[in-house]
Amino acid sequence: MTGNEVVAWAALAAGADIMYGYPITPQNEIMHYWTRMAPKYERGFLQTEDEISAGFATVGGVLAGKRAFTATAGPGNILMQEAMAMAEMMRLPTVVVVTQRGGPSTATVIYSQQELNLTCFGGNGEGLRIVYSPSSHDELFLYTIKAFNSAWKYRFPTFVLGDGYQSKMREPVTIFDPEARGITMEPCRPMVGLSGLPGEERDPAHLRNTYNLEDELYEVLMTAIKEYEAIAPQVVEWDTYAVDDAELLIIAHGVVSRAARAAVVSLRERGFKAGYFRPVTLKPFPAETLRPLAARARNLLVVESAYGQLKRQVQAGLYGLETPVTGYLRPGMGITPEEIVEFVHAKELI
Amino acid sequence: MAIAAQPQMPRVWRAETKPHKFCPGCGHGIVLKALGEAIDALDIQERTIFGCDIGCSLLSWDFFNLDTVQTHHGRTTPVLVGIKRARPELVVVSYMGDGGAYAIGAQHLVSSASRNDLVTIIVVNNTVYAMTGGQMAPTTLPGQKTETTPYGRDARLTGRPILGPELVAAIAPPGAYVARGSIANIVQLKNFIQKGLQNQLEGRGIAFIEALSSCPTNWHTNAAATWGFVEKEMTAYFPVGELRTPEEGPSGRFQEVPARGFQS
Amino acid sequence: MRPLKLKLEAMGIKVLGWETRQVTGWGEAGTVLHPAVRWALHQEGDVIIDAGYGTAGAGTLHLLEGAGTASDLRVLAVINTARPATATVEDIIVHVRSLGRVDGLLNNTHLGEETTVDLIQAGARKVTAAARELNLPVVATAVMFELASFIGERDICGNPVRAIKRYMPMAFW
Amino acid sequence: MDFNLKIALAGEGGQGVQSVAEIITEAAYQAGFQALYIPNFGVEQRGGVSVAFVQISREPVSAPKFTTGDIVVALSHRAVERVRQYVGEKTLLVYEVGLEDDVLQVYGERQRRLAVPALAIAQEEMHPRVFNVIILGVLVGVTGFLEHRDVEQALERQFGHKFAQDPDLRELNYRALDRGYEIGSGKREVGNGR
Repeated sequence: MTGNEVVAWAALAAGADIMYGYPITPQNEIMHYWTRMAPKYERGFLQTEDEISAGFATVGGVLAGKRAFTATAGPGNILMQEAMAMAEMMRLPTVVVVTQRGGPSTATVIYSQQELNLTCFGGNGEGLRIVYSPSSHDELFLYTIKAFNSAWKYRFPTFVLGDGYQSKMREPVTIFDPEARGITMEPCRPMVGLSGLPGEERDPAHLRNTYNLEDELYEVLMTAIKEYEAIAPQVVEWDTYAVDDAELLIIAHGVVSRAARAAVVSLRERGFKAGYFRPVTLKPFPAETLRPLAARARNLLVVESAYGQLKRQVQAGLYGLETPVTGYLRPGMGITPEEIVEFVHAKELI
Repeated sequence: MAIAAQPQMPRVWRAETKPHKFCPGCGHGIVLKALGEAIDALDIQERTIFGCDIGCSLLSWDFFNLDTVQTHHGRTTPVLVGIKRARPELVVVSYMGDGGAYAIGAQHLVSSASRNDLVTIIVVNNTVYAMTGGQMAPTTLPGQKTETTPYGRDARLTGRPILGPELVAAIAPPGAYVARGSIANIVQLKNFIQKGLQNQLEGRGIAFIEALSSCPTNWHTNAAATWGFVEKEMTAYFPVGELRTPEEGPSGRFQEVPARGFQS
Repeated sequence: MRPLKLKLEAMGIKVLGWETRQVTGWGEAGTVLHPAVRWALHQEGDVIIDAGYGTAGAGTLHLLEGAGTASDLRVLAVINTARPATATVEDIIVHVRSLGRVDGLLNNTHLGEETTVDLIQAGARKVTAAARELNLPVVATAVMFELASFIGERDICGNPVRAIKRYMPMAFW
Repeated sequence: MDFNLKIALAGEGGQGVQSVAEIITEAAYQAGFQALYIPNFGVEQRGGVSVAFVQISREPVSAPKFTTGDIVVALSHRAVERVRQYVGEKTLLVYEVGLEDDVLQVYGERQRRLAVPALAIAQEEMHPRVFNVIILGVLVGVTGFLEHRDVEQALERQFGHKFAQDPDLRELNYRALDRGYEIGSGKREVGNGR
């Protein structure tokens, strides 16, 4: 099936209660499949007037205690950030599936990895989010389910950062009932509409995102930041291949990591000591794991369909290390294994 | 001990956060009193969710013994629509100023009206952006001085005031309830709001109530001039009354059509 | 004034206004009025009203009960000729006329820490010239304590000097 | 065995290249291979040349697109030019025979190629609508790694609802598949996966 179909099935399997959405390519088929399935499984859907509304309605859905989600891309992701900033401030477990397309502006409806910055750090805040970057349909399924669990467990807005290729390509996928695999869905609890007469049997829930004093905001933020830092080791995920003796470490995320891995296989077949590292979570970023691997390598190559968005994260995470970092940076372009191998040789990285 | 007669607070008001922090002469307290009385009358405190916007309306974030969420500027209706769609048994009240309703959040109002969302929207119209210091609002009257129209609003350059209830009445499908009340008639205003809540309880459609209100702080008016502006100047432009009852169809062009689709 | 409220109160001045922490979302910027402000003119003792700037000018006083009838209320236009909008005699006249009721001018020409005696005196000349045209008195020239001794009791135009300590830098704006 | 077959198909909208890609991907998956198909979607899909990328492998497929195809199919004048970037030295270029001049002009005599008289067969022997199924048959024939049964099942999945309405259509499609298969199997040089 296509990746968009995978996401719809994953949301269904995760027990998502309601989706709010607004059409944008290449995300549309997530809504198409969801709206076909939703009535059969008693799930909700609302097509809103724009992504601002879709984002805020998702906020409303989680406030009401439901596993609510939305999906978007590109310019829609920009509009979505307003509501996600509110979710970040108020610790609301929203789930957003992003299918990256070319940018900036309308650009292409096809594909890119240019929404990394926006998804990890969008909004007027500190980027207290969880961002998963799957690379296959099996992972798209798994991490969409996981996104709901991480969101509700840790209470930070959670994103599945896919892309147009993953949305549109067809490849085999195994879908499953999470229970059957021993995955227990994190329970949801409402933040408004609680039982009991407010003011008499309990205090009313008075939820706000506005504060009066610098100090007051600082305290709220630092509490959230410390919690984020505390949970980061539990959340952070990565994938490696042939890293133990790697002289060249190729770093990529999402669909591009497939090409990076294939390039490493191809280089290894010809006797070159290449290895591969993939951050599965872009936020939090697995810098601690990457550091010793990078320190051992002679060269690092960051490969991405963007102009340095991942590379910047890598360099920030490895600050102080002397291993040179090169980028094969192709904003908005798909990347094949052959290109990477060719680049490695052309730049004499190995 | 002699106690001065205190006006009765609605039951749903939260005593711990009173007296409230609105300016002297502000209309918010009166609108929130009308809302409180309407909630009391319908006995829906336990299942009502109150949402407030940015602007002076946010000062009501801890006003009631109601589960409350303070949202972003113009975004209160989408949040509450999101809640309502997820939990239809709840009663949701979306409370905001004219800037949130008619400028930055206008698309949400238009779309909620078209969808006949089961939400009760209350818009406090005081003709200015008050929290930010008295700039021109979508409802500023032609000729009215504000901080961004220091020589008076020139309708040729900045348009005419938006008629919110008229807009909603024109486009909302049958089942909608639309009215404009005024703080100058709290009994009528409470009645309108109560009907608006009732409309949601009965699942008939959207309820939209605009309340003409006052902002002496930004109008720089004394009590007499404040009331004069609300009762004479504002009502001349914004007529008070019910614009739509649930039995009526939209005032704009509208034709009831059966569901239809493409021949397959 | 909100950031200064507690400090001024420690000096024995009663400040009618909210403290920042009391009002959600207003920060230093909101124009929320404390109910006591409405009755300010009914307080005992000297009452100083900072009406700020704005299109309403002295019209802001409408918010005070009794402003129209208080016999000892005086409205002073505080002029800093170092500000571009009131840098010339003509501009001062236009500005003061736009304010509505004004009973006198106060020369408050300064450039913060960089204020000089010459600057204050030049300001005094402009304000005095404007006052003559407006047929209003100049009630004083305000001089920070550090410079007051260089000017003496009267400025170059003969207006009385008021030595002042500047608190507003401690306010947010 | 190292087996990673890369096929790019290009044609005008309506020529059915995406259907061919989808069916062959589905058939390969049913036959136990890893398969990945991605259309060249986007603005181009309206009015532009429609391109489909298919990869079939024993191992999970890596990047969704590729630099050079093992087989590249061009079904229209514009497609001949459009697929140029995917055609390498060893690529087998499959094309409608009517495009012979275009192909020679762009790729020269030395390009490995297979001209298919699909248009004529469809129009004269069958029906214009099975044009793409003939091409599908050619691909199955030329690669030789798929059983007839797998392809027929995939055809059923794709067109079963139409076959149900008009049983003659099934027979027509199967004939088109066979006819293409004959042409393709005569040129079997690549993708001997089994």
